[in-house]
Amino acid sequence: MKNTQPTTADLERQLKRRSKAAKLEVWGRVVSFSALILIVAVVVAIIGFVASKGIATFTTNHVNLWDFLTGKDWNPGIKDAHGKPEVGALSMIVGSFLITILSALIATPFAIGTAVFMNEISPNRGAKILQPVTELLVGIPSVVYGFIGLSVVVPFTRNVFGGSGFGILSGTCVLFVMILPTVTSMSADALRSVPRYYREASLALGATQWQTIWKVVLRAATPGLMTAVVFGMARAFGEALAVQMVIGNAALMPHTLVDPAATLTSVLTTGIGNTVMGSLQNNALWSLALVLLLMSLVFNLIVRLIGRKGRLH
Amino acid sequence: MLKAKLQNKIAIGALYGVAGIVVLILVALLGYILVSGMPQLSWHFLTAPAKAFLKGGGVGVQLFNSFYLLILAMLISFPIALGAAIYLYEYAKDNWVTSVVRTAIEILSSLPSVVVGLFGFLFFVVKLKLGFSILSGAFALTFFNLPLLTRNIEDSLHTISENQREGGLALGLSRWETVNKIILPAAVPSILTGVILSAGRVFGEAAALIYTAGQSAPALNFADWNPFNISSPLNPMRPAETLAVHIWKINSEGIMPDAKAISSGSSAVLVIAILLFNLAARYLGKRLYKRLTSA
Amino acid sequence: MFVNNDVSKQDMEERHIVQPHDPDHPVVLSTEDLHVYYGKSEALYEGDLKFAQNQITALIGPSGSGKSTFLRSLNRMNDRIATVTGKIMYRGVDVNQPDVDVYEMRRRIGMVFQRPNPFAKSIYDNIAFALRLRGVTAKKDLDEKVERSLRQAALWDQVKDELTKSALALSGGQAQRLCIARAIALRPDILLLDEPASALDPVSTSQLEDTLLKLKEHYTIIIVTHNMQQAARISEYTAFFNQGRVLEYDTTSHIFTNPRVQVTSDYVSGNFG
Amino acid sequence: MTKKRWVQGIVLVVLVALGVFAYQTRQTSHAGESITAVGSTALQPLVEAAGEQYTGEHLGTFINVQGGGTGTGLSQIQEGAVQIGDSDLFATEQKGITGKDLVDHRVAVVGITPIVNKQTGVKNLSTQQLTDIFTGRVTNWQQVGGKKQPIVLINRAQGSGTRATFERYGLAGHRSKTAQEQDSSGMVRQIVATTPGAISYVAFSYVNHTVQALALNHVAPTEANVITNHWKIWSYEHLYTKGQPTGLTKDFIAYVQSPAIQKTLVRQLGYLSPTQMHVERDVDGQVTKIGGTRP
Repeated sequence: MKNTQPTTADLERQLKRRSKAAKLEVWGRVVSFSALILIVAVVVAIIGFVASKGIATFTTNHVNLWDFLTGKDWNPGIKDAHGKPEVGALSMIVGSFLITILSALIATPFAIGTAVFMNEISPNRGAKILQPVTELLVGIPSVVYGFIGLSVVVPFTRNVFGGSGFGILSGTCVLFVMILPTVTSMSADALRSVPRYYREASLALGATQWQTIWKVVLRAATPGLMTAVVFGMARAFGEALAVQMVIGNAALMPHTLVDPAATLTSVLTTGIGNTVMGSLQNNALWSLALVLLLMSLVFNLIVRLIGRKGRLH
Repeated sequence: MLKAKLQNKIAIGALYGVAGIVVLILVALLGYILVSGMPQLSWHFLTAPAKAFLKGGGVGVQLFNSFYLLILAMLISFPIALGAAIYLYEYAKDNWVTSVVRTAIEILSSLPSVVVGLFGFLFFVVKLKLGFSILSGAFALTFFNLPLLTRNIEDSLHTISENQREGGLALGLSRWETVNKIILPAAVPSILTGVILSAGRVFGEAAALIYTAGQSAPALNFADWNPFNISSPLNPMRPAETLAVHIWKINSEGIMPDAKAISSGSSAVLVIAILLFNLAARYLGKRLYKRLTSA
Repeated sequence: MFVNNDVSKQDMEERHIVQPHDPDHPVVLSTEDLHVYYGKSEALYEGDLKFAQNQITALIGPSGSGKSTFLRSLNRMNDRIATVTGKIMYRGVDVNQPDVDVYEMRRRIGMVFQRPNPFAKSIYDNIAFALRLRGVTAKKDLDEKVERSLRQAALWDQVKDELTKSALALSGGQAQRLCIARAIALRPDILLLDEPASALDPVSTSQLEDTLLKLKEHYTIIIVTHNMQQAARISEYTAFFNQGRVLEYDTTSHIFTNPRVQVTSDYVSGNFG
Repeated sequence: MTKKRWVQGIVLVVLVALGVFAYQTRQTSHAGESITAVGSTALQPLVEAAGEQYTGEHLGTFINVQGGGTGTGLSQIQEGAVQIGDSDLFATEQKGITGKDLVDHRVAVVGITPIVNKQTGVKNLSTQQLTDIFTGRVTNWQQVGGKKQPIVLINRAQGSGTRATFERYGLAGHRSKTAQEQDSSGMVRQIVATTPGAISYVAFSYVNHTVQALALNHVAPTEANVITNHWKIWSYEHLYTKGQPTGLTKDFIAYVQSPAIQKTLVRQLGYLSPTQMHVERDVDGQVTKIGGTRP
C-alpha cells in the first residue's frame, strides 16, 4: 500500500495551486478583520463625538482649561463676577476619585479573600454558590442598587454618622457592593492561572496552607489581582445611576464623608436631559464626559503597565 | 512550627469569615430584592400592560421587550465581537497598533452608558431616522456591549491550549478552519459565560435605552406576529420600554399610587428572569458543547 | 561529504556528516543552507540534511540544540514566529517558497507533537473531521479511512466499540496514537514527530515504538527524541544537534558505536547534557 | 452534508416565503401616519395617555411619546427632528433656545409647592423665610419656628422646569445655593419623606401623605388658589411645534386641548386646565385677568 508519488512537475503544480484552505484563510482574515474594523469605527465614532463636544467648551465657549480643572463652582448657566461662566469641575473630579478609591479600598480585601476561599480552600462550594450568584448580580440594574442604597444604606449612614445620609460614604457602600462581584471573579481568574506546582512545591517544603497562599500564590498572582482591582475602579468611576441616587449630587467640595457631594457621572446624567444641545451648559457636561474618557484611558494604561510588569516577572 | 500552625488556623478561619460575609452580603441583596418583590408577583402582573397613572398595571409588555431587545442586540453584537476577537487573538501581530486598538475598545467599556445612549440618540434615532425603536436600542446596546463581549471572547480563546491550534495546522487546515472547527467548539463553555455576563448587563441596562428604545411601551397585540404591523410584538421599529427602563421611570416620575410596589415587583421579575436566562443558557450551552465535541 | 579536517582534539573531528545514499531508499526531503531566526537571534545556523524514504531518522541533542526548531521548520510550522531562510527540497520542489501552498504541503508532511493533543471531539471525529474538510463526505469512505488509520496506529482494537466517546477520555499513550492516526488519515508522505513519547510511560512508549516501526513501511519518519535508547532502537539514521548546528549525521549504528565527534561521543555515552 | 444543505435550503425558502407573506398581509391601515413627541418627563404621562386614547379612536395613527427632558425636547423641536417638543418652560426661558419659529400650545397648568419632612414642625413660611432658607441664610428650622433641626436643601437639577419656576415665583427670582440635586420628582419626594429636616418642591400631583406641603404667606397650595393666582408658584405645560402644526400633529394637539382631555385626563393626572384659569401669565411674568370657567 505504498503511496504512489507524482512526478516532480506534477507535484510542483499541485503544491503551487491555491488550495481551498488557502482561500478560506483569506476569507476568514477578511471577515474577522472587517468585524474588528467595525468595532474600531464604533470606538472612534464615540470617542470623536465626545471629544468634539467636550472640547467645544474650551474652543467655542472660551472657557479656560485651567479654570475648568481647578474651579470649585459649577453653575454653567451663571456668570461669575468677571463675566465668566462658572464651570469649575474640581469638586466633581475629587468626588469621583474619593468614591472610587474608597470603594476599591474596601472591596479589595473582601474580593481577594473570597477569591482565595473559592480557589484554594473550598473550590467546590466556590463554584457551586459564589460563581452563579456573582453572575446574577452583574445583571441587576444599577437603578435597583441605587434603590436599595436609598432605602437601606442612606438611613443607616444617617443614623450612625449623622448628616443627611447622602454623601461619599453612602456612595462608597453602594459601589462596594456593585464592584465586589466583578473584582472577585477577576481575582479568582488570576489565582487560577497560578500553576499548581507552585503550591505543591511550597506545601512539599513543609509550608502551611496559609504560608503557601500568602507567600507563594498571592505573590505570583499579584499582577492579575492588581488588574482586577483597577478594573473594578474603572467600573466604579464610570457608574452613574446608582451613585447618583445616594451621593446627593451637590457640586460642592466634600469636607466630610457624610456631606452631599457629586461625581462626574452623577452631574452628567442628572443634567444632560435638561440642557439644550450646543449650549454652554450642554458642552460643559460633555467636557465632564471627556474627563471620564481620559480617566478610563489612564486606568487602562495602569492595567497594561501592571500586565507588562507581570510578564517580565 | 506551632506558631505557623496557629497562624494557619487563624488565617484560614479569617478567610472563611471573609467569604461568609461576602456571601451574606450578596444573598441579603438578592433576598431583599426577591422578598420585597414577591408579594407583587402574579399572573396578572406578569402579563398585563403598564398603566400610566392608575394602580394595577403590569409589566407584560416590558418583560417581552427586554427579552426581544436582548436577543436582537445579541444577534447583532455577537458575530461582530466574535470576528473581532478572532482577529485580535489569532491573526493580529503583537505590536503597538494592536495594543492601541485593544486600549480603545476597553476605554469604551468604562464610559457611562448615558453617553452611549445620547450618541445612539443623535446618530440612530435622529440622523439615521430609525426613530425611538427597538432597532435603535439594539444598536445602542451593541455599542455598549461590544467591548466587553470582545474582551470576554478573546479571553476564552486564550484558555484553549496552543497545542490544539498546532494540531489543526499540522493537518493542513487553515488557521480559520482551525479556529472555527476546533478552537471555538472547545471554547463554547467559557464563551458562554461571557455571553451570559454581558446579557445580564444588557438586560439591566437603562441609561443607554432611555434615549434610543424609548420609555413608552404601547400595548401589543400578542396575536399578531406579523413584524410589519405596528402593534405586533415582533415589529423592530416600535418604541419599546424595557423592564430596567420601567423601573427607572417609575422610580423617578411615577405617579401611579402603587409605584413602589410595581418597582419592587419589577426588580424581582428582573432578577428571576436573569436567573432563568442563565440556567437556560447554561443548559443549551452544555447541549451545544456535547453536540460539537462528540458524534 | 562535509568533512572538516581540522583534527585538533584527540583525532576527533569537529563535524562529521554522512548523508544517506541507499538506492532502495532514495532521498525524499533535504534541506540546504537552512537558517532559522527568532527575531534577531539565530536559533539554527546550518542544518543541511537529507532524509531517506521509508526510513526512520532520529534527531537527538541536548535541550535547546535546535532539533525541534529544525523539525518544525520542515513543514513550516514556524512560519508565524520565526524567519526561515534556505531551501527545503521535497521531492524536487522547494517548499520554503512563498508561492507554495502551506496547507497542501502540510497534508503531505504531517506532524505529531510532544504532548498528545486530541481535539475536544469524539474519537471518530478526531480523524474524520479533517477528511471531511478536504472533501471526503461519503459515510462509507470515512468509516473505511478511520478504521484503516486507527489500525495502522494500533489503536483500533482498543477503541472500535467506543468511537463516539470523547477523545479527551483516552489515556496518554492512546491519545498520542490517536494523534498519529489523525495525521496518517490524510495519507501524508512524511511524518514528523516531535518527542512523541516524552509524556508517556514506558509501556506506552514501547507500544508507540512498535507502531512507528510498522509505519515506516508506508511513511518516511523523522523523529526528535531525548531518549537515546529509543533512537538506537528504532532509527536507521541519527543526526546529533548541538548549539544550533548539526554536528554529526550518520547511520544510527555509527553514531552510537563509533561517534567521530567528541561532543557526540560525550552525549551518547551520557557524559553530557 | 448534502442532506444538510437541502434542509438549510428548505428552511431558507420557507423563511423568505413567510417574510413575503407577512409583508403582503400587513395591516396597511395600521402602518399609517405617526408623529413623535419628545421632552419633559413630567408631561410625558399626560401626552402618552392622551396619545393612547387618540390612536384608539383614530385607527391608522400612531403617537410616539418619549421623555428625555425639557432641554432635549426643545432642542429637538428647534432642529425639527420631532413633531412635538414637550416643555415645562416657555421656550425662551431655556438657555440656548431662540424660540424662533416655535409655536406654543399650552395644554395644562401645574402648581408647584414647597414640601418638607413631616418632623420639621413647620407648616407655613413667608416668601422671605423661604428665600432665606434656599439661599442659605437660615440653616435651622428653629429659626423659622420649627424644631431644632438643621435644614437639608434638596434641589431639582439645574435646567429643570420645576426648579426654574420655583426660583422665579417662590424665591422671588433668587437663585438657590448649591445643594443636593435630584433629577426627578419621585426621587425628591422620597428623599424629603425619609430625610429629617429636608425641604424641596414638587408639583401638586406628587404631594401625598408622606410629606408636608407648606403654605406660603398663609396661602395654601390648592388648585383654587392657583386658578386665582393667589398661589403664585405655577407654570404652564407646553407642547411646542415648529411652525404652525399641520395634519396629524394639528389634530392631536387640538385633541389634547379639547374638553375630552382637559376635563378628564388633565384633571386625573393632577393638572389644571388652562381654560379653568382666571388669569393668564406671559413669558415675562405679566399677569392678565381673563374669564375662566369653573371646574
